[in-house]
Amino acid sequence: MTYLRPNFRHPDSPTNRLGYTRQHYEGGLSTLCAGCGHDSISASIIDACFELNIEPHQVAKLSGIGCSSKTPAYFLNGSHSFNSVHGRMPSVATGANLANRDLIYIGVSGDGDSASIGMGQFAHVVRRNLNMSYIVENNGCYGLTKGQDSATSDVGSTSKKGDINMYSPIDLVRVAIEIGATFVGRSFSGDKEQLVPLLKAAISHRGFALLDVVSPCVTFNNHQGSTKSYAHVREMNDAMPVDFVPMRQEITASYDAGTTHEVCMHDGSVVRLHKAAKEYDIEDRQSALQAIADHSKEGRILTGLLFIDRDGEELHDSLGTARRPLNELSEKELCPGSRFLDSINAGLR
Amino acid sequence: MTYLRPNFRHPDSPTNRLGYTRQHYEGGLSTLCAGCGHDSISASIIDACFELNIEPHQVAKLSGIGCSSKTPAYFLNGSHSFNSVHGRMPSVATGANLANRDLIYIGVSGDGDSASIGMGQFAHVVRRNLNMSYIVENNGCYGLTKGQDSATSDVGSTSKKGDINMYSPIDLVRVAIEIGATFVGRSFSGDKEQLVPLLKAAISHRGFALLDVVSPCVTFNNHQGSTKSYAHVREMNDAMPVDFVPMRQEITASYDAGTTHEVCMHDGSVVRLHKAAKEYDIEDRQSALQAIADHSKEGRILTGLLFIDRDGEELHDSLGTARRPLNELSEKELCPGSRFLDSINAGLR
Amino acid sequence: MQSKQAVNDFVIKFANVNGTGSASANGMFAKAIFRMGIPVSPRNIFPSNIQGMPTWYEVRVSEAGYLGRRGGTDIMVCVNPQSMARDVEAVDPGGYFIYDSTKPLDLRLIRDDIHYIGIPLTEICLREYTDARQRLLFKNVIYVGALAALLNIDFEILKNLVGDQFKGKEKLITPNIYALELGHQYAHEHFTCPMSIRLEQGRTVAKHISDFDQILMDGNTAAALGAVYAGATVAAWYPITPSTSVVDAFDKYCRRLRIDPGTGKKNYAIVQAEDELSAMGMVIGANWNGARAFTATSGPGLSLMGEFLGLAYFAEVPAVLIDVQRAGPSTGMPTRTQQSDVLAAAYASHGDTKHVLLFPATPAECFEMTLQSFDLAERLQTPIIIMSDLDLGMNEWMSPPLEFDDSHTYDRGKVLSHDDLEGMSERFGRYLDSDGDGIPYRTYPGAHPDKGAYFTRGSSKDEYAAYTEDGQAYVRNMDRLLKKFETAKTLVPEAKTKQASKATEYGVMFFGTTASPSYEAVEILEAEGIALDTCRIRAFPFNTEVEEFIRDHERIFTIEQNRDGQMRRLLINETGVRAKSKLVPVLEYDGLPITARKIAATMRSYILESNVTSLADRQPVEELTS
Amino acid sequence: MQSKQAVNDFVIKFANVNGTGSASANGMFAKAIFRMGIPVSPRNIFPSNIQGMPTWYEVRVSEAGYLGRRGGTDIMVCVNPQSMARDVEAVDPGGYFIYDSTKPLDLRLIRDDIHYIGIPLTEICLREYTDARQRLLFKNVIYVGALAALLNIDFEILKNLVGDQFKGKEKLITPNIYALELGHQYAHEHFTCPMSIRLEQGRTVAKHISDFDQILMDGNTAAALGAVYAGATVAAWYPITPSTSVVDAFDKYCRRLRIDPGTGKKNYAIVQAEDELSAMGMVIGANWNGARAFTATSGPGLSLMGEFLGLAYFAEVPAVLIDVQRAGPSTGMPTRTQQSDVLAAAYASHGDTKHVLLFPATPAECFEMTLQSFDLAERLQTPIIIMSDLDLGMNEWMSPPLEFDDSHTYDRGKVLSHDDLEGMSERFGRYLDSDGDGIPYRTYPGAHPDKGAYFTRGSSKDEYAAYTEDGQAYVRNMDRLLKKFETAKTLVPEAKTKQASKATEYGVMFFGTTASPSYEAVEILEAEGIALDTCRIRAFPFNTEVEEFIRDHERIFTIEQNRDGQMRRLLINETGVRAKSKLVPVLEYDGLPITARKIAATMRSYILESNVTSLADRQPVEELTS
Ligand SMILES: Cc1ncc(C[n+]2csc(CCOP(=O)(O)OP(=O)(O)O)c2C)c(N)n1
Ligand SMILES: Cc1ncc(C[n+]2csc(CCOP(=O)(O)OP(=O)(O)O)c2C)c(N)n1
Ligand code: SF4
Ligand code: SF4
Ligand SMILES: [Mg+2]
Ligand SMILES: [Mg+2]
Repeated sequence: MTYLRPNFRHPDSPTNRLGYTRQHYEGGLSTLCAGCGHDSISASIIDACFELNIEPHQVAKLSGIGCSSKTPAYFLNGSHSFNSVHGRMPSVATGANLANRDLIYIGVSGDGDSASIGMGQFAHVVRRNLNMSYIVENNGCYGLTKGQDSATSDVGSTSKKGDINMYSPIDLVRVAIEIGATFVGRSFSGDKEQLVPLLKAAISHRGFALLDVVSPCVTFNNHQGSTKSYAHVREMNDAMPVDFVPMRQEITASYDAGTTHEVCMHDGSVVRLHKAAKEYDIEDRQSALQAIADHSKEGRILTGLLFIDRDGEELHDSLGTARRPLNELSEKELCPGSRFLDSINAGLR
Repeated sequence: MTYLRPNFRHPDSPTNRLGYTRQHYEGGLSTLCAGCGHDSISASIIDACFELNIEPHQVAKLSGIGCSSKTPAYFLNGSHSFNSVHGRMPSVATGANLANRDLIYIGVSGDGDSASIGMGQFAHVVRRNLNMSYIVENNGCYGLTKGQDSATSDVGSTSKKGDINMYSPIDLVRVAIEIGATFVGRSFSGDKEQLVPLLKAAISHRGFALLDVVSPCVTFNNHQGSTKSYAHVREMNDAMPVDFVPMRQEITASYDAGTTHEVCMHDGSVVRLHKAAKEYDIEDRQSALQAIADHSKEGRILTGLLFIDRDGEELHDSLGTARRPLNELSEKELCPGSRFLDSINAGLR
Repeated sequence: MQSKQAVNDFVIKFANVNGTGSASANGMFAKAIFRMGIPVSPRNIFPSNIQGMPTWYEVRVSEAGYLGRRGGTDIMVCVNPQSMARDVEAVDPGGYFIYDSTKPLDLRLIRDDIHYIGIPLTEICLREYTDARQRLLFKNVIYVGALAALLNIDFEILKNLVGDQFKGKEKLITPNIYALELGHQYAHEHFTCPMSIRLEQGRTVAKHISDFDQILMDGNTAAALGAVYAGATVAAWYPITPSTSVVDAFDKYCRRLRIDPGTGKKNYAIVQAEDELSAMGMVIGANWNGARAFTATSGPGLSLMGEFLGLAYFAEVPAVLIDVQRAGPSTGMPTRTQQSDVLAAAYASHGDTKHVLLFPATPAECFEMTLQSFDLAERLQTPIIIMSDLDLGMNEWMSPPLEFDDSHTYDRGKVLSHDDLEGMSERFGRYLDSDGDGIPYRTYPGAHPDKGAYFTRGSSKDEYAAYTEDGQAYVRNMDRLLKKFETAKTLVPEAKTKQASKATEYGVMFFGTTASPSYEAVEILEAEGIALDTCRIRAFPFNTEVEEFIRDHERIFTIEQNRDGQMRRLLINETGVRAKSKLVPVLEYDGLPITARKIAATMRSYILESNVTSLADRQPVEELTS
Repeated sequence: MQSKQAVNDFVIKFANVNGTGSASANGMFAKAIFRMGIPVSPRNIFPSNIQGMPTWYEVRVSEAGYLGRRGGTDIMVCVNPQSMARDVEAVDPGGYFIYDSTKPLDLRLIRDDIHYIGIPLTEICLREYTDARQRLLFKNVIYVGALAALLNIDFEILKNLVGDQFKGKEKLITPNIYALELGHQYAHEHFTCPMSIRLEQGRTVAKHISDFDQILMDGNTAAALGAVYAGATVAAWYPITPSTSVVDAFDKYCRRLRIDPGTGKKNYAIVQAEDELSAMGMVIGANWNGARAFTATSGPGLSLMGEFLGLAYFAEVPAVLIDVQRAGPSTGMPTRTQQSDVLAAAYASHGDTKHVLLFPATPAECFEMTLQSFDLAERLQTPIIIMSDLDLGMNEWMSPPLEFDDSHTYDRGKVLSHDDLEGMSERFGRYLDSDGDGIPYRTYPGAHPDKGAYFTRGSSKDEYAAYTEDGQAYVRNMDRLLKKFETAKTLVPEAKTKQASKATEYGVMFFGTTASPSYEAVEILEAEGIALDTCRIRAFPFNTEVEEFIRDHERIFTIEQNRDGQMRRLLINETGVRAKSKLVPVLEYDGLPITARKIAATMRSYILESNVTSLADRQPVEELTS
């Protein structure tokens, strides 16, 4: 059960260009465990949408099943939401997007939901470059079923029971880059500074944007020996800082070209990466894979915007669908009428 | 319906160490289209098993659904075979292997069977490093359902209808290397010289051995514009020669160490790669991915043994199962008997 | 030996090798008879294989206009050595066996009760053509030419058909006509034409066909057209025989009708999903978002869609699924027909679920019911499953022309628009039963800035779509879903019942492709003085006609193409009347469409027996069922 | 106000917040009563959530030994402010409301027909403990201590339980006992103990329990033990509530029993699959290869396993599936109980399929039936589905001790060994019905160098496992499968029937967890002079007892925990007798186990009415069903 927050609003709480306060982007009260990484991600999504001046009703939220997949109930109350079945959110999102290409699609999934039961659908939604933001709240375990290892659990990571995982992990980030994703980032639920701009960039990206966000499960996978614990991730996180400059806002402070690298997105907004971060060409798949591998060899976790292909064709481009949403077409436009049927009949005589 | 061949046998047809002729390794008469690449692969499997002196009944054949998945009926009549359901062979193979680790498991699948409906199970059988040879007979289309594009179809490849594929392909070889496969090769149904030794190596490998064999569909995907046609593959194939020297056979002809590179397999047999081929370290995942990428950038297809990890743990190692096959354990060994049950009851009072 | 005499009433069968181009030649043969104004019903009996295996093409010619299988074979045209032995056996006494006489016939294949007509097809081809492919292809055309002479087919019609067939490839016309003539000539020179079984044009038109304004088309194409006319804009599917041609046809028509002339952009989207789970997920997502979306599949796909069908039922999302049934279980016989998904579809998914099923019996109904299914899906906010089958979907059927009433308007169901929401004072309750029909109101995502947003989920919810584990809220919701299913009874197509000429305690029930042979069987028995009322079921949930029909008869034969009498079970379960002791199963499940002869024979023997022992003492005899 | 008097016969309910450690304290409370020799049945009513949501723990104390839910609440122990309003309402008049009185009670929560007992739990904890976690945890232990005084629980027993619970963590024992004493003391100082509802040790033992040699255990653990004793070596699964603890327990016991002392290697394999499709695939592969393998799941998993179940049925591969049912459809209410997968399981998958189901009613039966299911699966070469549910699987039940006869030997079914094959002169036919029972012989891969190899497939095959599209071969195979299902009737556990003390035309049928409350309801009515015979169904296909029971009664109440009366439908369909007009559905589907009171009330009113209108004129009244 999700209670609504008391609708008290502080008189001078800041508003965005649409005149909405941050509160306007909130959802029901979370029923997750206190300290769950997922709640921090929900908060970041709220900030990102607030700052991007998005109309909540222009967003459709989709998820599978899991603690992570519950979170769409905890942000953007003003948006429609579809909490589907376990591991199959990508197909539901695909259908929804086909019906109306004009909405903003935010998918929330878990590592079990996407890398275990959902592996097949995940691979194929990437392949189709569906225009959506796909957020994996990655805690290396099945939270809602009480902590079993998921497919993203690292070799040698120990479960709460103390068992050591022996299977090589599926890194959704690498697989996505492999299969043709056009925007791939990794972040940490505890790093709002990086996560919020990344979310904004993902939402602004035209095509499939994957964000794999390490999000510790405080109840089942936050212990010593877990590579998905707050402590471990904080220690091992090699975070590449990310700035996001929305389209309309002209760039004020001039940066020394030497220290920053700017990626201009399809809609004109800009992702600014700091030199420190720009250690490889994030527009080349192989070097992205190489960089990720180099870090993980040292047991480090490289986070930030890891790869981007700015002009990949999204599904509607590949299909050549009309600009106008299919769900807006009227009977008049769709139904050929009896005249055509006569010609059909004629052809069959 | 598969007719059995007339049992005529040429008196002086050669026999292997077990005294069997090649005929002993054949199967029913193929019902595939004349010229189908899959039939050549079946022939190579027959050769490989004949030359490896395998006891047919020590082999279990598994497949999904498709023209490719029919082929187990066309080789090794002396083996048990399980033609399961579409895209789910990996799970059936996993169960079979768990029950009896002593058999040789040969899985045959298609690109649709493995990369489309089977993507999830494929990824996870790789991850578990199941001890089996997994052969994908890759024709870039759904043969049995009359030629629709599959997920391995290349961008820009045209279907027989003339439609151009717009989706980025899933390269099972890359995905497998990504997810932790321990033996990955690619070959061409038309290149017996390379395929047979590769098959022998795959079968001798301890762990999951993937062979992605491009195998043209003469009926639906062998036309101009298809990147899976005989003509195209012949032209674009960068084949790395492979020799396989079985364990027992000591290496006779001495090679100039400079021109060859030898990989010693777990069971003592040796895969010999020619210098020309050894353009990168096939025991390093990143460089394997790099090499494949470099070739495909030029539209070339790199074939041969692409990656090997000789001492990865196979599923039984990870699980720590006993040496003796589980299906051999007797009731005496398995059933705790009433005494133990009494202690259980006692604990519940 | 006396030879069978028949005019416009016989069964001819072609035995070919698949992948040798026989299909088009055979199709031309059937079409020619059709164009002569003589009722014809062709059936492809093909293997699950692409090339080189035996395949048959059975054509029934029936002046009376019977379109179901009759049973038996009067003429066998055998051009496949592989199956020759079987094929000779299959010919009825007095019938004809037409074969390639290039090689002399194996003596063991000689029967003294049938006629043999040898045509040296291979020899002629070797003489006439050099190219191997031509030799293969024209062989088929040549025997069609010969049959034209033997059966008295109007040769002009054949020639025109060649013309139609090769529109665009004109240079192929002459050689094909030449091949026809080769066969035609040979037959005329060597045999008395026409033979005792033959065609005659312009006789009284079939009593089942008011006037001969008929078309010849397959059910899958008709269903696809239905989807086009219903305004379906999204199709998500995964290839599987025998449903593949539904989406192929949808694609074909959309390319003609749905491309924006200005931009060249598509007003539709077809996605080949990675599997059936995904296909159904896409259909659900698209419908949820206000587009009309559908998928087509067969048995294995239906099984895989179970979880999603349960979600759509419980979350109340419209969806249209065309199940073109084939012989199960599991992979079964993929190229054989059956009606064996009835229970699996009606009760698909775990938990308490029931699904609306439609049972088309003709291409025209495939069109109408698919058209209607989208209205039903959106009105009822639930999946609608159209239960077609391989026989109906992939074979060409004579059918009245497709009709569409231009005054038709879509029923998009209870959807609150921006303005509706704007005008609403009360709080929007997605799952409120405001109208007492069990059907709640929905909104599309993005409909309104601050009203109407709700949370769709497969878990338990209250009237306002809020997650709840409260037992009473759950029960209210489940009971409303039952009420909605009751409402469905008033919306789905009613059953078609027909009274016999005289009062009778016997009835027959059937659905889909068992209809034609059942009607024929009923007439066969009627001629013998045995009267049977008929009821053709067209939808589940069953509406009142069905219950009344069962109530009003003592014994009712239920004709089905499955082993377990699945429709009979559904009738027993889902009607309020006593049925079990009344419903006598008549089943065929060998993968071929049931024949009129079989149905008639089964009912006849049961009824004649019953005249001895009184009905009351008899239970439905399961043994009756083959 | 007069207060309820009760000795060893009452219902007490705890209202907690989940994830606060209340479960173990509450469990200790129930176990203590059990150890006093007083029949008890605890039930966890928990949310689908990990922490912070309301959760309840209902304990029924019944000297008579009734283990089903009775209905009503005599004592409510409420330590969750969130749910306090609801909880006050739930108390029966004359009952007790025990709460944390640290903060004064909201006046709106005061009823004048119940007693209030306030214990300042938070205050005590604040005073006694500094650590926040301790304050949270010991609060639970303190109220248990208080209840010991109020209800007259033997304090020594409680102390011993603490000892057992913290074996290994001894330093936790003293503080826990201290916490118990805090509560105990407080109650003694402030209230007259014991209160009017209380426990008394050593009274005559429950009439349903010959002697009090009982154990307290949950069904999932018992099922896991059954698998261990059956010699299952492979378990493949995917986590899902409420089935997860089956494999957890299997794992636990295997770690104890199946590790080779010498090598430390495992004589078993447990694989967490990527989903349920895969889990079932692994089970099929392992069984095909001669190992005993099983999986456990719940509704959504069952739906996903449909295609594979059809394969196993048609290809005839053994498989054991434990379906721990929860409230559907779709995600439904994952932590609530139901028996709503009956139809989905019986007819799982497309095409003509039927599956063998077992219905355990107690932990002892979970053990026995799981043990037996592997014999059945291998004997019948088909999937066996054990239909447990959340109530049985996850709650602790009093049960007679588990029994195992050491003379028991596994029935591995018809498997030809190397020597069998060696000795065979005739050709091996995998699907030959050599014994006339519909069950063919199988071989394991690798059995013999040149005999017995065959091709397993989901497509149509002949007796020698060769692929065929021949209709007759297909029909022979399908008919043999039916015959095999007939054979199954003779092998599955028979139904348990019980005659009332006097002859009656009324009967009651139930299965699984509806058994206990049904037996109780029957006794309630018996005391009122209403006689009912009972029949507990234990398996599908139904054996003769079931048919006879239906034949021999005019009206039979079918007690089920689902909306659609699924077992009733299955009975109507799958028995040869008239049933529809006889079977009166009594349904509960709000997710909580049906209560004896509800069953009794429903049957009573129906029967009393019937005494007015004669039965003959009455149809089963669906409205009876809540
Ligand atoms: C078909 C199906 N199988 C299993 C389940 C049970 N289940 C619910 S959530 C979940 C795993 C969730 O893990 P993840 O996606 O990582 O989410 P998290 O809870 O960790 O955020 C499982 C197995 C289900 N709901 N449906
Ligand atoms: C669940 C299910 N869906 C669809 C099908 C139909 N089908 C049979 S084979 C096949 C694709 C085969 O393609 P591939 O695996 O590449 O094998 P190929 O025929 O190309 O060798 C499909 C879709 C099926 N048998 N089962
Ligand atoms: S169980 Fe883990 S993932 Fe789930 S809510 Fe709690 S902390 Fe978060
Ligand atoms: S259709 Fe293609 S894949 Fe299938 S048998 Fe023919 S050539 Fe081979
Ligand atoms: Mg997780
Ligand atoms: Mg293929």
